[in-house]
Amino acid sequence: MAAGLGLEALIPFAAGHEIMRQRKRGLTLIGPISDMLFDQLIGAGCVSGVRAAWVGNVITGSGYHFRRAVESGRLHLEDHSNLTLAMALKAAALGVPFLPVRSALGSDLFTTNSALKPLNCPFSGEALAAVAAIRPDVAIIHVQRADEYGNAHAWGNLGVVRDGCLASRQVIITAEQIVSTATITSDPNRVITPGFRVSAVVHAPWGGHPSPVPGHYNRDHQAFIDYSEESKTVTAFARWLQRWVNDVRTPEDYRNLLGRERMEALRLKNHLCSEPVDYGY
Amino acid sequence: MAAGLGLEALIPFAAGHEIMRQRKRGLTLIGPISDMLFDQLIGAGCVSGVRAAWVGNVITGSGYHFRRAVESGRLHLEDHSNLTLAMALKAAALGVPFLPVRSALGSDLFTTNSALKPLNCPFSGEALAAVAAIRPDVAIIHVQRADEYGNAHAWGNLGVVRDGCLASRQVIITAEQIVSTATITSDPNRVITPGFRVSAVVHAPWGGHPSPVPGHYNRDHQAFIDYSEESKTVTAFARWLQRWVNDVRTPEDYRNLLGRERMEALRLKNHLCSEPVDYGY
Amino acid sequence: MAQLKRMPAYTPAQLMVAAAAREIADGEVVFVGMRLPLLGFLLAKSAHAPDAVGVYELGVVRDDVAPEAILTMGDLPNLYRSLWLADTADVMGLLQNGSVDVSFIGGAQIDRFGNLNTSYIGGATAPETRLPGSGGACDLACLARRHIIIMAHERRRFVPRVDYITSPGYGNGPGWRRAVGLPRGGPAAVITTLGIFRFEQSTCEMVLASVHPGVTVDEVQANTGWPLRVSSGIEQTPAPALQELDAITRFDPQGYWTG
Amino acid sequence: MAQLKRMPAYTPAQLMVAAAAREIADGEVVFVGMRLPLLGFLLAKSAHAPDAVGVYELGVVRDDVAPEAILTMGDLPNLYRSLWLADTADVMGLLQNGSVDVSFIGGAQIDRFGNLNTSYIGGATAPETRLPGSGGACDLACLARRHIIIMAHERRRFVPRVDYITSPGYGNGPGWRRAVGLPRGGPAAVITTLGIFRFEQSTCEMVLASVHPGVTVDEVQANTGWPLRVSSGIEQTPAPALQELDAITRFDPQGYWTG
Repeated sequence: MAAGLGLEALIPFAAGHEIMRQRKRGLTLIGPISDMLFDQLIGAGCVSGVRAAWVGNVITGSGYHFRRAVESGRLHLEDHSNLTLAMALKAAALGVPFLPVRSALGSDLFTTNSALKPLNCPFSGEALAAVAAIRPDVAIIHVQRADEYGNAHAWGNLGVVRDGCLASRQVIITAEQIVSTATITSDPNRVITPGFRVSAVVHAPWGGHPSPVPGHYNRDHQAFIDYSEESKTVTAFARWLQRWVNDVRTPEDYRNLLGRERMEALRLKNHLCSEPVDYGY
Repeated sequence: MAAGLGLEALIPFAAGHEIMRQRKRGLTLIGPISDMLFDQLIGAGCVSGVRAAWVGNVITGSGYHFRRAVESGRLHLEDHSNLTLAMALKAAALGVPFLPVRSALGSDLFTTNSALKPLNCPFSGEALAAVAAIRPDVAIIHVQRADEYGNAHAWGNLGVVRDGCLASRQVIITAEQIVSTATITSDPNRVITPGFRVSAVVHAPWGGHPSPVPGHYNRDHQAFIDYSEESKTVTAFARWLQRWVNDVRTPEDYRNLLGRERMEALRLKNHLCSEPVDYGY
Repeated sequence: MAQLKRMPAYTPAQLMVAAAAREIADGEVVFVGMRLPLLGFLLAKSAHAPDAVGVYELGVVRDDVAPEAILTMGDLPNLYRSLWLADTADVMGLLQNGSVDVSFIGGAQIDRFGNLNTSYIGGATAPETRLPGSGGACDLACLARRHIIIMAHERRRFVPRVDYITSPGYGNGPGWRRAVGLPRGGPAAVITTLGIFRFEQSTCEMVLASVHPGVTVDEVQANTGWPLRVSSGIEQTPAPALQELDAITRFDPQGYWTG
Repeated sequence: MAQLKRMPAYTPAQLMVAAAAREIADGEVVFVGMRLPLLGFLLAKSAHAPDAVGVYELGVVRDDVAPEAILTMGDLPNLYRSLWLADTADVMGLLQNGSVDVSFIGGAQIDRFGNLNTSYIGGATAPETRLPGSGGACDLACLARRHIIIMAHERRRFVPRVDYITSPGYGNGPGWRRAVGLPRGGPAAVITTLGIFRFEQSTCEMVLASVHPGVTVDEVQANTGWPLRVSSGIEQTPAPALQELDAITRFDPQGYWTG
């Protein structure tokens, strides 16, 4: 399962929390920098493996559940860099079994990542690394707007979202807004992945919170800072899990928990509207 | 020199004609499907080599100068498919010396393209083809709008424009419109390549004619049909070259030659404005 | 181009477009080529395959017919309200990763195993004729789940062995595609100006499955440069229905491709 | 974190940010990391390097300072009126194809050849401590034309040999980078809480080039796990100017990173 493909933005927290509520088990998480979503999924017991470049909490550092799980040997880990993970997904998106890179050479990533192998260029003979393709069973992405058929727009820093979707067998989309197909087809360059490869679309306003969602809300730094405390011990995390996941039954519950004031504080104050373009004929 | 990277759209004809006027010699042309621009450059004597998937006139077929040049052995040719050429440019864009593909296997492209070599996957052992990176000295692209610093928007079918720009040492942009930086930064997802890698920007209205330029004008089919006749013989081509290239001294000359009526006929009649998005905070 | 002898209210190209359209099943992802295949896709969309999705090498995905007749896939009406405008690498990725069910390609020279040459007549070293080259054809022949070939049926085009393999068919027979490393696919049919061929699984050779109205098997043999193999259940290719002809005329109003 | 003894109107982190900023020349393309490097880039932009261009691994390119203080590169003000919003693969391509002049990375453990560990303390098999991992750090250390390391100076962090190389420095010395296939680059400086190191070309070892105000060489040695090498021309790191401190306060108003 690939998630957090937008790097810091558009992380599908609502979908992740639903996975935790449903007590899914044995997942392998795939993503470059998951911010705290991966740590939460590990804490909730859903995870048996991680293929990632970085797992933690971007502005506070450690992901405590991740640390504990690795240190106790409970997690199968594949250590990537952002580049090798991006290329592993791009390989699957392109339909090839590997891609060559010039990164990671001389590093110990080779010792803790069996998806990396030394390789010589067939033309120049120079040393390279081969990164094996990663083909996730499913990619879960959060976007700003989608139609009911899975045609979706996303904007902002796109991280590895596009390649991650093309790489995955199935794509699940959560969207801030469900819009008409006409809205999507008014700007086909902004479509994030071909809709015919999308399996499910879920209307999930605030579904990316606390990560930033361009056009909708800013990053909720306090949530990341709070989580750092709330995940330091197993006990504290149990309380967090009860409050923010298990007791949340509907998207409305979540928004009520957040509260109007906090949501207002996160909303955009300075708007910047894209200059339109003409797709006429 | 890479050009025609948008495949059928946004072909930099005005820039190509300027190259012909300046009697540049010994160019190697790089591009998947050049439509008739490559044939014109060959006819004008500018070209000593072609690395391409297809050279001709999309709706009429043959590129007569290309045919003659190859048949008389005057042209160094590297035979690609669209996929292998796209991957050769992507390799350079990504900064790796080659990319693996599953295409071309069993084909004779291997016999007329030394940038293709057999390769086995270092993980599975399966047979693949390696495509060597192509790093053009310069990519010339035509876009809809750019600021004076080379920050540019393009939309429509983008072909291999993005990878072609990242792959090239220098990027030259011709643009239908020169706009303010504020217009470009109102929609950074639509930027075609980072401006800091752009060497020159030229204001060239109708600079893509007769290829289609989304937002500005439709494809001028008649020009392609006419050129098919006008390039059948060396004599006919000399007349074409004089009329459409050498006698054209300014962009205004070209537009006068086209004529108001023809330009009106090509303009968009049915407009479709993209739904704006908000990049605020 | 060989001409139909008798007939009628339709052109050979219209018949071929109708035959091409029938190769597309509803819901399939189709990599749409230029010329007749483009029209075949549009016809299928407007008839029995409303949910087929078209992928174009330029970087276009669309699942409906363009709002105006188009001459080539890059015409702006083909971008209008499309479902995705992307890079060629993205759509080539879809093709290479197995997301494309069927594609169509043309050819100048073909052999009985469905190998196609659109590069060099007379060999690459001292070519008699240089053709435009592969474009995306080699990729479609290598990577689609199946591909359909559409071409004029002439003896100089239907040769025992192509001078140059631009787009691989079944190579030299059974097992060849797997041996050279191709991940899937192969030609499923050849639609010519005279008939339709399918490929026999055990030999990978093309077998005449139907002849177009007014065409005889002898005539097909006369235009084929190897001993023709004919299906025991050979049929006549259905003539295009009036409705189909109407649609084709709508998509190609000036008869540029089908006139 | 080791504390500055005397002083003053600035924090160690502010001094390090100012030192980081000085490593950026005007017009350079900078791959901007998190935390102090982000502030260093913003400071350089607003001072001596107005034409530096920032590339962020999220897929952002911008050449001016965000309109509002940001805590992390993904904050929406950092996207606002940026010059390019693209994919991570695109900016990693810029890095890998040699378009990036300088990058900054942090580390938990370093050795005298500038190799960094941000993955496993105590080795990967039975780690004592698991750290977050590479992120983009390994890529920046491998592929930028040069990189600058910023980290806290403690004896447990400055070790003879790192337990795991997350981000390669000069390996085991001269020629190593070329031998393993790295195309360019290597660490140019290490900015710590106590001083600044540069790398000697002939040995690839780090040499103490300056000590921060109030710090002695002995103190640096006491916090370094190998016999310290000291430049013959050792200097004192310039304290941040008032103007620099003002700018840093503007970029980090709550002192989240530099308080």
